[in-house]
Amino acid sequence: MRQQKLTVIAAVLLCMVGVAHAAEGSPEVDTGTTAWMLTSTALVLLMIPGLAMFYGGLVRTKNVLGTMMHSFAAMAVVGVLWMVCGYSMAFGPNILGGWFGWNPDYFLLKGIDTTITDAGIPEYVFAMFQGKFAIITPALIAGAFAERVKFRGYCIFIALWSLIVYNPLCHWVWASDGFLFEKGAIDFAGGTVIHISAGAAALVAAFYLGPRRGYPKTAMHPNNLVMTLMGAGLLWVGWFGFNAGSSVESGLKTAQALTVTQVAAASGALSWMMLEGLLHKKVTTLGFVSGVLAGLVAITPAAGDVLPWGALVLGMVASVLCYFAIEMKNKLGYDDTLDVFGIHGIAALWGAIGLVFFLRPGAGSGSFFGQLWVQTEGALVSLAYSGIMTFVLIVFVDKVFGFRLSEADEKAGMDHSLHSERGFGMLNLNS
Amino acid sequence: MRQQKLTVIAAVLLCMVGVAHAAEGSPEVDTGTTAWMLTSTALVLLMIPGLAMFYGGLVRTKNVLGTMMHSFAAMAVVGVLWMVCGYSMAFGPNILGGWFGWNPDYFLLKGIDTTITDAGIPEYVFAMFQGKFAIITPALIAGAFAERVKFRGYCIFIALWSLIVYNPLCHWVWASDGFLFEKGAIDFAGGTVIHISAGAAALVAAFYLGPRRGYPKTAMHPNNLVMTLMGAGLLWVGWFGFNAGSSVESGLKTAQALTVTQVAAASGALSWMMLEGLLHKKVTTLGFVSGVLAGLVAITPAAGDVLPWGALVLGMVASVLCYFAIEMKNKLGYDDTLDVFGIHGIAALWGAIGLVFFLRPGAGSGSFFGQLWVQTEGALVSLAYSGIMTFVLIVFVDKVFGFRLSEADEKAGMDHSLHSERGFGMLNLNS
Amino acid sequence: MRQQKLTVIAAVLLCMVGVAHAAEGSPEVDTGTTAWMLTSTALVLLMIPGLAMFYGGLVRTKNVLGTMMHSFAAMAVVGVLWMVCGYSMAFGPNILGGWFGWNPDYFLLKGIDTTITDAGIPEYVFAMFQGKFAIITPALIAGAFAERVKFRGYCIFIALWSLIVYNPLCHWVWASDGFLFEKGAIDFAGGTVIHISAGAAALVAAFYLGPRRGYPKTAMHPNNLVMTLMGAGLLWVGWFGFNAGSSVESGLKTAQALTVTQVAAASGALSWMMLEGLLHKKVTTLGFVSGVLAGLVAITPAAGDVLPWGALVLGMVASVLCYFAIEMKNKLGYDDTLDVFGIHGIAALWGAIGLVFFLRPGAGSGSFFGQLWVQTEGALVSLAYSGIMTFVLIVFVDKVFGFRLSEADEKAGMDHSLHSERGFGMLNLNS
Amino acid sequence: MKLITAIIQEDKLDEVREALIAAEVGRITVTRVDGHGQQETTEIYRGLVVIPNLIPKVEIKIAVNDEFVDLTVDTLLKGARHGDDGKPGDGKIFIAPLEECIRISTGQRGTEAI
Amino acid sequence: MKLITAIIQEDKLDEVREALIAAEVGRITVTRVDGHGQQETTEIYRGLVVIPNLIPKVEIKIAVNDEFVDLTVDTLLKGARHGDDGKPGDGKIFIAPLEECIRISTGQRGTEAI
Amino acid sequence: MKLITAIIQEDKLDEVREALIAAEVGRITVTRVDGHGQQETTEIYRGLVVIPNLIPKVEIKIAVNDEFVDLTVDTLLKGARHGDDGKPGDGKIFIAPLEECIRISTGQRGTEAI
Ligand SMILES: Nc1ncnc2c1ncn2[C@@H]1O[C@H](COP(=O)(O)OP(=O)(O)O)[C@@H](O)[C@H]1O
Ligand SMILES: Nc1ncnc2c1ncn2[C@@H]1O[C@H](COP(=O)(O)OP(=O)(O)O)[C@@H](O)[C@H]1O
Ligand SMILES: Nc1ncnc2c1ncn2[C@@H]1O[C@H](COP(=O)(O)OP(=O)(O)O)[C@@H](O)[C@H]1O
Repeated sequence: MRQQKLTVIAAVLLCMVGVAHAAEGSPEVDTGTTAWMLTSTALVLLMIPGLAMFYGGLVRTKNVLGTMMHSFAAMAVVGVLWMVCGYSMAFGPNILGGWFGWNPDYFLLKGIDTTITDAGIPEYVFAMFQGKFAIITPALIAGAFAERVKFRGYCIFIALWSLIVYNPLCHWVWASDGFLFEKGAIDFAGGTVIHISAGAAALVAAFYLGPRRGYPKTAMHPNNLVMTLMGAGLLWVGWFGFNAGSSVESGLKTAQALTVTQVAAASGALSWMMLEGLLHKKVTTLGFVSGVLAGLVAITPAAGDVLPWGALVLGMVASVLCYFAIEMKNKLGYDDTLDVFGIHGIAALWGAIGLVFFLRPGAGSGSFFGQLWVQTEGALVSLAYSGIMTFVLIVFVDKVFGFRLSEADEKAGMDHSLHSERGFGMLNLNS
Repeated sequence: MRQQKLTVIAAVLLCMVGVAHAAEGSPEVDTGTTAWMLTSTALVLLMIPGLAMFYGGLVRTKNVLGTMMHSFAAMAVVGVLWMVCGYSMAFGPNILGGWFGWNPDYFLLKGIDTTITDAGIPEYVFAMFQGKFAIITPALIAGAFAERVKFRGYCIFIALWSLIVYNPLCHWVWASDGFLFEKGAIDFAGGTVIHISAGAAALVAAFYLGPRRGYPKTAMHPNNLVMTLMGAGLLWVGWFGFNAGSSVESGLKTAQALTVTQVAAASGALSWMMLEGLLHKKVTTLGFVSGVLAGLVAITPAAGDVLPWGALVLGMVASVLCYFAIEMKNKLGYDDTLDVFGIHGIAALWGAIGLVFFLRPGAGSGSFFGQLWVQTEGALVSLAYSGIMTFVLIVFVDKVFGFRLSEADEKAGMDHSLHSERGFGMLNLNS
Repeated sequence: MRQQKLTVIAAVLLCMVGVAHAAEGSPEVDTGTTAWMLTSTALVLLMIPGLAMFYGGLVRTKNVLGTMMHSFAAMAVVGVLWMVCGYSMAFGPNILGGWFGWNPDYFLLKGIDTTITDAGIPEYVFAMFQGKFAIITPALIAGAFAERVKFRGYCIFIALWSLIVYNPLCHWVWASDGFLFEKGAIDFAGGTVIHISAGAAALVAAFYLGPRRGYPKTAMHPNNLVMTLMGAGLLWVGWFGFNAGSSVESGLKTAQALTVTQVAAASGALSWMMLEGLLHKKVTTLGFVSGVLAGLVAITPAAGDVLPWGALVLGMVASVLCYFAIEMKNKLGYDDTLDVFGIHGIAALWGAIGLVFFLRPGAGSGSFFGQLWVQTEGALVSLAYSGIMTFVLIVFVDKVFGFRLSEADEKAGMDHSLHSERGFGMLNLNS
Repeated sequence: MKLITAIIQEDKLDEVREALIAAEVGRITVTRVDGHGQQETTEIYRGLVVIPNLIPKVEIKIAVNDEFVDLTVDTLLKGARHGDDGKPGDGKIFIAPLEECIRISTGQRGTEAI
Repeated sequence: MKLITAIIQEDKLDEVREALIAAEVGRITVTRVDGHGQQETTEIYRGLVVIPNLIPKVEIKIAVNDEFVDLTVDTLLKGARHGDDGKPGDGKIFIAPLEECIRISTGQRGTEAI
Repeated sequence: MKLITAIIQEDKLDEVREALIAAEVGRITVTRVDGHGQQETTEIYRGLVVIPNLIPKVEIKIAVNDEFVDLTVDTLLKGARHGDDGKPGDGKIFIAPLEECIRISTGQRGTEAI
């Protein structure tokens, strides 16, 4: 099946794969597009501390630093890996039958020092922008097993996960010879690659690692909802880079993506607020920011291809679905601590499939059902591949290096037992 | 009276109103301008969490979440409203004798999917940038009645205020057929539209809703000045988008606006510091950030049209005026809790009128007194319209839905009584 | 000695010095470059609250506001000074035999209202971008004498330091007629000008002012490592503006700078993590962020001229050097409270000199040893000049205005004794 | 001399303070504590209902001379109740013996130092 | 009536609470404190070793009728120990006399109010 | 055995600790509290002067054997005073009877457990 509309990123990359640009005849830098892509890179980077704050505020006081370190560590571990080989695996030409890509020139980013892509930006910028996505995805998963894993095991896990799960998935969906890309799957800014895969990994991890000691009987209050709110604010801002930057241009598509991102975030929040207002007569701040996230995740795969009113509906419905998914989790009793599956997984599934209903005229392949099927297929591939591989990796890491924290360390808290520090020294009189 | 210098935004819009651009012959996208406007949109969005932190840090511990939610809720409520009809009301052509505008194409933003404005940016970007202003304005007002209003009433109030006060005002000043715009009023980035109107609304609300229980006898300490400082930092950064973005270009005017913004913020802070140093022999951090805000607000209407030394003076004087305005409030005894009028109202009045003394040669209409009068007129219109309509709306919301919190709920704190949450769980041993 | 590769900034400035551009024939604005430089200016500004949070979190509870004010005050004091005369001293043509520069047109920034530089950006933008560097440098020094200086003395000190140390150094290295610039010293984004000079000043200040009461016997715990982490996140994001903005373009050089910045930050963090893991079997969050900073500082002088694998090594080694430098400090027993020399000084020395090993082919002067010597010379000049002048200034300020806090005030804490405020009101029951 | 310790609800602190000041019992020490008694709480975290746990409370300590015990207790009782009949969770008052009281600034001891 | 005050390690709060509930001692007040006893701490700040200082602890206060003192103390002892033999730093229990106890909501006094 | 409770100014904690250690009174429990006594505070919030309210203080609890009471009190008095004559707000010391003291790790009781 061929389709007219390919995702923008891939179009940009078409020429990058295979042929190495000689200096002569290479495209000119477009300073405006470059400026926006640089900015987007910074904005997506801002999401990592944003996520650290969001997650960090939701756990118990004794685990605040350990939880924030899950996000930060991804910046170091995946940050280095991406530059060494991740970019090559994700955006090099197919090897091993298309499992992932490889381009020796991309190893250590050494062959792209002066490459300008057809989009008019230095390839470095594209590589760094994409690198931020690679960083944030494993950091998202960490919410599923917050408050109960070893730091060393975690670092090894995200390194392996990034190599074995993320890079291939990214290759399939966004590289021009990736098999899902070729089928015409729409995943503008990473609903499938990022949120569904993180959600699936989260679910598997939560089941394999088991609940926290005392869950769900003991109340575990957020230590700092104020920080969670701040983090949500930064996430919203950073998401503009995430989605609008995924247009790899600074023009109409970018503007469309930014607009629907803003609309879906607002409508997701409004929807969750109204739902809570109806059901509990109270609106919680955690509910509000959960709605923001649900809306943002849902619009992520769709950002380049739906109209504002579609974003309004996508966001609204996302919140409702996530709300009940979390209710369901509470009934089932597994401990996906910060609801990574309940929010990222569910909203991204909804967004990736639901976007078909709201496509801008002309977007997508010609046929509605064709597109619906391609979208579903992409989502299922991501769910299955990430789920299964995560299971393998987690068992491996757990058996070989140890993943789950010992009971004594869990009780003492990660900050003390893993990092020998305290998040809020001010609470005590010795600081 | 015709004048040479029209505000930049309006110039940009001239062609947008009335004639719908056909695809052919429409302006080219300027990627650089688009990049900066996208960035500005993100920066202004950053001001909302910034404001939440600024305000949130100043109230008592039991109200921190409730206060932050006032800012965040505006992102959801006004965020959705703006996309539905706000943009149309503000930037559509005059209807109802110019009370506000309307363009059916702007409803749900459905007719601007591919429009490029003469400034070389997709119209979506302009709409989103303006939308952030619409969001922040009601959020500012919330400081006046912090710690004592119902959440539901608040949401309804800002929705109505946005529709009935903000959109018309924005239309009058910034739409090319707005009556204040036609008179040549200078309001570069929203001194009149945003800060004066918010200040007037704040004053009316503070009087109508009455003081907090115990005010002014009981000491009410800020729960987190550290967060207030962080928030002030984000506001300063975001204000670069606010003011420099209001040039709707990425060039000389933008650079001028950014420069004077930086200068006025620094000089406002310096001036407040020195004043406190003189009067109290101590410099407070709250004073410092109040000075930053005073400087930033004062330069907002003037940012495109004054020289750096003018910004220096505008900022310095703004702090002095605000300082004594707050002293006055303390004497008068009404409870504008976070000094919305004392800072935003006063500094913006000063900026909107005072800018006439520091105009760049060639800026403004030919005559000094002519411009002075136009500025004063604009300020008075905003004061009066916002003041009166706010009064009507507040009475309406209070009578019909309830606005002021019950005494018991006020004592228990908004976080508990309205949101069933606690901002700083870490203070207690159950988290 | 002439060399081919001059630092980019200087190249940009070449035409600005001496000849005033007439309106006709002046370069066109490049909207893309301007957009990125505006963004960079905002990003570097974001580093100031970032630094305030980073430093603020590390001191004791009673000094949190006072410490944050050290960063914020620089925004007001140096912010105003830079606009009044700093830009002129730094980027005007040589006067007094090249001690610093002066251009009467730059006084109060009054003569550059419409100047466009050859880089295609309004000169205002360049002036503001550089102004942020001038602000952050003295703010960095404050870490050396945290928790024990008077606010008034501090303000006077940074004002003088900015005028007498920073502006001349900046002139020597970055102005086209600066003597280090003419020798071909590579200092892409301010390793020499900013971090080495701040490090040297810090060392001198720490020795002259003496340790805090009780140091090193009494444990002094960070009051809020959570905030330090947030601050580190903002610093990382802001550093993209710092380094990539220093290319004064929006193109290949910018992309190269951004890439190595990201790589060095990640590798610095990874290296510190692994070192701590090896030595203590625990990885601390403070160690992590120290590694981020070490990597970022080390890459600062090198950002435009090394390849990604060079950045990897620079960052890795920087963390190791800083780690042991701090160990050394602990043995020597002087109280450079927040390790300004140990991190900024050491990492910048390493970066400024070590970059010679990793230069991109073609970068730098022809000869390896020639460049090595020039780099060393630049570093030594900065160390010596900043060290000696800081000593003079600190003695002067201490004798004339008082710099060190009285013992009673130090015990009571800066927040109470200097600012009459409390950072975390929520800890007490009266807020 | 007695040491009166009252554990009250957070939202009653202001009222209790005002009542005590009106009764001319001005000296007081308060602490943030968490407690568990009869009171049942309903808490919601993304829809999950959790077992009652520690609830934030305020502890008030007042050292008084014997003749002031009744006045203080009565004032506390009045100020700390929710509604006229009180509600579970309104708190507890404990009275313990105090052997000595010393004002640090002057070194005064006993009843005059309280 | 007695007032039992126990200073325990932070990580033992949950276990102690669970043990007390199992022993049907449900009423409790806890506070965040810092203490210094035998326990030696090792703390690292960018590699610097510092002298032992105040260590974060949790203080538990339980007012009980006399016949419950032993049960409560035994439960505390069991719940608060690290390992079977205990470790330095596990804490202290203090028992002080209590003269009166009043339930604020009802005004009940004495043993029935505890 | 006695339980000595001292409410002191925040800025005196280090000095008091040092004095106690010098007097070989090493065991201690401290808590962040807020209090109101004689001390008048001046507070400024954007220029507004407010009535004196609760002031942050530090509470120190030391359980001692009877023979150590005087030493401890004297040390506290010396360490906690501002200037030689003391100032209002320097704080209060309360002494209450203690019936039993138990070291959790060993189960030791009484004077040897203190
Ligand atoms: N016996 C007790 N020992 C210690 N604290 C108690 C005791 N009884 C009550 N408290 C404290 O008083 C608070 C309020 O108790 P409340 O629920 O009103 O008491 P009751 O259950 O006796 O009616 C509790 O949260 C707890 O902190
Ligand atoms: N005599 C005492 N007075 C006050 N508090 C004490 C005393 N002894 C112990 N504590 C408190 O109990 C905590 C744990 O003490 P621990 O080190 O187990 O006691 P010990 O040194 O007697 O074995 C200490 O941190 C301190 O808070
Ligand atoms: N009678 C009392 N009951 C409880 N706390 C007291 C009492 N007297 C003093 N305090 C505590 O001691 C602190 C310091 O008191 P201070 O002002 O020095 O006492 P005084 O007013 O007796 O001179 C107060 O803030 C309060 O916390």
